[in-house]
Amino acid sequence: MQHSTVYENALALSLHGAMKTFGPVVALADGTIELRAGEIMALCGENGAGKSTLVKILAGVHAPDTGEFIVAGQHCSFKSVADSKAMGVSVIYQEPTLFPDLSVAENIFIGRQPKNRLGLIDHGRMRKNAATLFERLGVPMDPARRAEGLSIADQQLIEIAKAISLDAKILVMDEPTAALSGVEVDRLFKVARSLRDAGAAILFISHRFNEVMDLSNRITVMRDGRYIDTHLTRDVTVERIVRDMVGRDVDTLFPKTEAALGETVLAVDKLGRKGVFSNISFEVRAGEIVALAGLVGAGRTEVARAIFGIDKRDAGSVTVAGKALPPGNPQAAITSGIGFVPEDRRKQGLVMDLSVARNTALTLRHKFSRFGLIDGRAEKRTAATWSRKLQVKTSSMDQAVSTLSGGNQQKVVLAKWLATEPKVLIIDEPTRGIDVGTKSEVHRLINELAGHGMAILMISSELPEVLGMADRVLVMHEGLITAQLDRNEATPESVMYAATASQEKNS
Amino acid sequence: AGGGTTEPGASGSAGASGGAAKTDATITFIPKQLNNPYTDVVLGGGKEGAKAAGFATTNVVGPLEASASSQVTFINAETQAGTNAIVIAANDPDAVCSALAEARTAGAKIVAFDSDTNPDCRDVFISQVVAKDVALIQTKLIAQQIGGKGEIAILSATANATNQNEWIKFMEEDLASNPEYKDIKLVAKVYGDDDDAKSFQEAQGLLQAHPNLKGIISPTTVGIAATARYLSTSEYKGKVALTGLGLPNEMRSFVKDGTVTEFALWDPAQLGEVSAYAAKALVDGTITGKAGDKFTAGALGERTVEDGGLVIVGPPTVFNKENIDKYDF
Amino acid sequence: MSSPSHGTLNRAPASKGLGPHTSGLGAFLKLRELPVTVALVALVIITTIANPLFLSPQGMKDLMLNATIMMLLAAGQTMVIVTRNIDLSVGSILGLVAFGTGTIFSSMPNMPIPLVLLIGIAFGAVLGAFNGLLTVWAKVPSLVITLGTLYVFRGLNNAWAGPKQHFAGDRPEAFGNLSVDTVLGMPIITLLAVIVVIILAIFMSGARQGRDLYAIGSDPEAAKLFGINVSRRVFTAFLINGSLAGLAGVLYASRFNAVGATTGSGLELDVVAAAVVGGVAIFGGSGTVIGAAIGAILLNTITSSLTALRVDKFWQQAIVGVLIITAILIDRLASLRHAKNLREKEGRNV
Amino acid sequence: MSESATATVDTSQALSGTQDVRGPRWYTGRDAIMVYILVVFLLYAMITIPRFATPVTTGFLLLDVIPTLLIAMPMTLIIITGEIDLSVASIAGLSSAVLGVMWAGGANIWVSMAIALFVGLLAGIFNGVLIAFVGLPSLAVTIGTLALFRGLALVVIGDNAVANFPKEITAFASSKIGTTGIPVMVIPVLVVVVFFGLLLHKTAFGRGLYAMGYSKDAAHFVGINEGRSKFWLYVASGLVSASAGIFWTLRYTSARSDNASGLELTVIAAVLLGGVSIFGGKGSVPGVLAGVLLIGSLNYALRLGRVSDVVLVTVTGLLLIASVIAPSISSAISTWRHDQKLRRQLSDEATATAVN
Ligand SMILES: Nc1ncnc2c1ncn2[C@@H]1O[C@H](COP(=O)(O)OP(=O)(O)OP(=O)(O)O)[C@@H](O)[C@H]1O
Ligand SMILES: Nc1ncnc2c1ncn2[C@@H]1O[C@H](COP(=O)(O)OP(=O)(O)OP(=O)(O)O)[C@@H](O)[C@H]1O
Ligand SMILES: [Mg+2]
Ligand SMILES: [Mg+2]
Repeated sequence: MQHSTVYENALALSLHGAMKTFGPVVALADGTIELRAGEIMALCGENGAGKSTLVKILAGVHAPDTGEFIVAGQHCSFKSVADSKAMGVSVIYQEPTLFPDLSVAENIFIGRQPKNRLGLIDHGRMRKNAATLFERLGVPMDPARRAEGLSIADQQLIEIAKAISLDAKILVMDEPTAALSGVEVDRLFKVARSLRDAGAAILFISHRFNEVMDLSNRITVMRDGRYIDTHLTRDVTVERIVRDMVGRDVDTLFPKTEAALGETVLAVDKLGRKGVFSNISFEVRAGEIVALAGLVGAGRTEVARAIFGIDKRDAGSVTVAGKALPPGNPQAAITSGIGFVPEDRRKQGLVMDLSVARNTALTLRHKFSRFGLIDGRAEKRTAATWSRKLQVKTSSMDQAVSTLSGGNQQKVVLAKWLATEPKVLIIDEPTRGIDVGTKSEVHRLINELAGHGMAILMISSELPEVLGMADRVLVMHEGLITAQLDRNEATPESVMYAATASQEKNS
Repeated sequence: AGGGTTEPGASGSAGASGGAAKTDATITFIPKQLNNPYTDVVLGGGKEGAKAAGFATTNVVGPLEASASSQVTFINAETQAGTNAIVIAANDPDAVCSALAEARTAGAKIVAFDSDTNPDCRDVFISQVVAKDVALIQTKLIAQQIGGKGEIAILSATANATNQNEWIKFMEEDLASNPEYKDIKLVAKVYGDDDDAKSFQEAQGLLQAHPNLKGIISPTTVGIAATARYLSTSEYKGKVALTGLGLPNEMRSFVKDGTVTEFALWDPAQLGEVSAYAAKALVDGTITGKAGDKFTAGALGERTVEDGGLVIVGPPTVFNKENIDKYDF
Repeated sequence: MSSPSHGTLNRAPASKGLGPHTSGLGAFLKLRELPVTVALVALVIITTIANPLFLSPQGMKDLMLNATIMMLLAAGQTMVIVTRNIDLSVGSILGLVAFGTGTIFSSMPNMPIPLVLLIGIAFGAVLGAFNGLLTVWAKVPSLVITLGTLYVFRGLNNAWAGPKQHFAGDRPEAFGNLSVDTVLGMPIITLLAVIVVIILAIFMSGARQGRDLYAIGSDPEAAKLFGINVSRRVFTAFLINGSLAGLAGVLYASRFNAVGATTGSGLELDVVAAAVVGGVAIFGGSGTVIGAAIGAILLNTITSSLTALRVDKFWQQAIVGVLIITAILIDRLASLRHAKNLREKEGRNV
Repeated sequence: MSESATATVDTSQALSGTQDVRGPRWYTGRDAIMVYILVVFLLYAMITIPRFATPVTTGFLLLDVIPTLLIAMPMTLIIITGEIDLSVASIAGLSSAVLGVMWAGGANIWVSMAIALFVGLLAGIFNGVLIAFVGLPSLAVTIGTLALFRGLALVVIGDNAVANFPKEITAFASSKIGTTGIPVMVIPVLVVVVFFGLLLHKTAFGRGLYAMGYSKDAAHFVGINEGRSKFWLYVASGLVSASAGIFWTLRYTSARSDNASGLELTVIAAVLLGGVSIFGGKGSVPGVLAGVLLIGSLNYALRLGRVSDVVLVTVTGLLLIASVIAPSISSAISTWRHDQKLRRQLSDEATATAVN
């Protein structure tokens, strides 16, 4: 990190006092950021601090109500995405934005596809260019494949390829690593550093402090929609940043408490789905937290989906509290006591346009029925109770969840499953895109639930989370369980070894 | 309200005081469908007739599409408006019946014209011509045009049109019984729904399915015009004969270019006119609609109600190259 | 990047055999237009065997003429559907333009035909622009807007035309001959339509703006974030669709006898059906203009061939219904199989 | 850098008056607005159109809207799940044809009606299987079955019309309750409306429909069996459409293959006018009820005023457009006003600080 002079580099972009309101919601009160050429600036802040809103202002998606924009020394205003693109700003959004019907190559080059002599698109050259890009990123991907059905991680990689291919002077990445595993993160960082060294200004958002500390030159912190402070990374500690972010001190991140283990609640036996995973067997006992670890694409989510019944299973059985679960029937899974917090909250976890209350109560719609008719007041009461317990930041139970920040949305998803008081809770990436404050709260909550005798199956790509929370770690690799590690056996090395060492497969 | 139909007798009691001409009577025409050129000529005659006959107000209402049930709400509204005479060309003989019955209960006189309703539901039916005459003239024309032998087909309007079906029935009987037509074979009946494009494609389909087809009868103005258009733009022009019922204004160019030699029709305006006079006579109580009743249809002279409440307007005219320019409708 | 192999994604076996160069035959077999084309060819062959007249010069000509108007409408509709929109008002647009054409010729019989074509296209474009404007400006679903304009345009046509109809006899013979005379064995109006369809097809597959339409239909939100001018593109799609409906209206007047208040009513669902049969996904993002045009030809041909085969006419509509459903089913099965293949090929050996 | 932080305006105070975010109240919701429009229109019609304010109107008007109203109920639920059923009118036509043929063939009238209903059920099952279980897009499928069922109606009854239904029954179909002018048939129709209203708004099933309309995945994850729900909706739609077909046949005393043709667009127009979002997830039965009655009474008022159908067609279209555009316009206006207010407050405060 020999970039001590970075804050003297030319100012690539600065934004001062940007405000953005959505009706009565103030998403951003004072958006202030300063990006210099050849630096990586990290942006930290709790969920709902306004980071994504700031990004969208930089991208020209939202026009700020007030605020002063200076790009390359000139005052300007971005009225549209095209304006910001023209000024050399390239953005990777928090949620991947791909076109599922188009090929991977076209997704990267849409709007600027290479043309042939006739002025028509040269599909061959486009695919070749895309292949070159993937080579540079070190990812094997077929550029001719349709983007439909790609995992979130793959989608994120395409976004990254797209942003890189633009040769942008300013690159903004809103939580690009949320869906990536360690190896892919490393690769992304390598690319980011080389871009920086070539003189680009990079704005990087992440809730993972190790990444922030590792990659950035400077760190800007936001809280409640306002600018708080900017630090040089090498001069600052995580504790300081956390204090800036939450306005108070946060203690341990993973408050693991020991819980007495009870009966086996969830038993999975020789579960298989053709082409995806096979021979998956494990048990989760009451009060136990079992983590399913592995690299992205190892098949963890697919296992969870098959257990819950979203996907059909081709082989094996699932038993909950001694009773066999019929295949492909989520309602039966819920009835028998499984809750499932999915990894993609926007598409799977929530009904974005429905209110907080309705979302929370959706899992309980049968419970609130009396003689077939729903009791609306009881529904609202329950929703309010759980929202309070999880401290969802919302102005009313009737607010649409689409207007909440990512972290608060995740809390609503948790609330809706906890409200069913499940025996087994499957949580896929419980803290994806969640800030520290909420994160430790979510962890405390998971521990508390386990303490009350809930069996928890947690899928996580964050190694610290896995190691900190789990009583037992199952490691998956290429659709097989390659290791079962007890809490005391589980170390970063042992987990990573099982997750990557395919030659050791012997199950 | 209530029953499906009222007995014919009931209308007599509801009629106006016998004989004295009403001066504030209202009449409403409900054609099969608005915006149809043939209907327009009929209604033109109807409106003039209504004025001449002494109706105070004349209205024309009707659906934009000729479906069976679409006329009912119009009848309902007229019932509620207390219209004295409703003159209707039924899209379906039965669909309008209960609505007409209610109208009669409320005191309205019902004249069917062009296409009859169920006879229980109206006072009189004004027919263009004797149905059989219309049928016979068309079989005669086609026989002449194809030289008395070969395959022919019929392209009609909607499958349920009362008048069309009656004519077709007579044509079939005629073809079967008349020894002069023993070499003529009716190979197909198709329906163009009185829609130009549909009739056009039906005509085209006929010729393809029946390569030996010699002639087509289309007893509907829309159908004959569309068929003529197809023939005139295809290799069949002059080879396949076409006749039926058409409006001279629509058919003029096809007669002149030789696609069609002769076709028939009555004067549609007269149909409207007679209907209006009959309506007035009913409203005034001059006639009740039973056989033998007589009324004067202005300049068109006296008409007699025949069995089944039928009134005939006049004989059909045959149009050809020589006389077509004398007509403008 | 030469990081240790155990550190990479290990998805190497996945992309094996799926390199950027898919074989020509494979690509051909994956064409969405393939089933509909096969169906069309089979239909023509079977019918011709049963009734040789079907492919006589006159029969061919009729087939082409029948498909011409629907082909134009289906091609235009495809553009709109690909953007995840729909235009139900095309029948009403066609009606207005057809009546307008009749009106022009009856008052100015000497108007040059190309000018009339341009006027018709412009008229259609204006109506299409109206749809497009409402859809993008008010940001409301086009199905509702165009269901509304279906009624409004039809109402205007009724108000304008009243009982008046214009007949072929009022129009110059040369104009009517556009649908009689042939060039290269094709009636002139068909040739015109084919050229238009091909231009549109090239635009949709080879021009950036055309690809943008697919992107928009694939994910409108993403398209906006990406900086595609969604409003302008969607507006353009409606505008072009309107122009094609306008062109179809003029050609309608050339071919048929009467144009009036009800001309073209009820066409909208047939047009959508043609696009669907031709493999255009109803929720946008995929499907081609050529496919839709072939779908239109197939739907028109099936009616003709059932007639030529002397199938009881009461069965014809039912058979068309079955055909539409079969087409969607085939498309669905193909995509299911594709998805399964993908899972098994790209997935691992477990 | 910290300068800029202090220099910014504290907007949370400036905006504190509007901080309260609530969903719309029932009396300002989309369906309530439809009801107001309906009431205003009815009052206007009563005052300005002679003879409108009579029991006779009620009778004729209600008889006219019954088929639309009936079919609009399952259609509302179907559209809320994000699907559509274009085949309803064809199912009505098919059931009419079957009823006619059975009756003409000598079957007992009740048996004939039962079989006609059964055919509607089968039609619904056919749609339901293809859409819910095979997973085909409903718009495309029902365009196909629109043709198929109408075609089958033609196959069944051809170009015949059957009219000689028992007088008592056809009379009953359009009879009125005493002197109120209200058709007897309104009672079963009301039962259907209440049934679908409760189903949508007050049951777990109904909640599921809204969730499905918004996001299939999300619905799947809370255990909603999307396929089964949709299947039953299409079955219900088939049954109700067949009932509408039977009513149609008896009211007009005529069983024909083309009965009720084109009704699908009227129904959909009414449902959309009633505030149901074509994308699914939004809408209510009271709103749809108001939408259907609005189109129905508009229709009848124009008839009474002898205004041409041309106007009705145009007005229906304009209403439909207005119904979707109005909310956009009003939200655009409120955003604009909010911005203006904000600007004013900001500049006020700016001048205030400048003075200091
Ligand atoms: N379109 C919108 N309408 C209304 N409110 C919005 C909208 N977009 C964002 N907000 C609100 O603005 C605030 C800031 O949201 P933003 O997404 O910028 O947070 P963030 O810092 O990115 O959080 P996270 O880390 O969870 O992604 C939140 O309170 C959110 O509810
Ligand atoms: N729709 C699909 N089509 C093809 N392959 C898929 C599809 N969905 C998932 N896969 C593949 O299946 C494998 C398992 O994916 P899955 O999402 O279950 O992994 P995971 O371990 O849960 O990772 P993540 O951290 O991304 O959730 C991956 O190789 C992925 O690429
Ligand atoms: Mg964010
Ligand atoms: Mg996963």
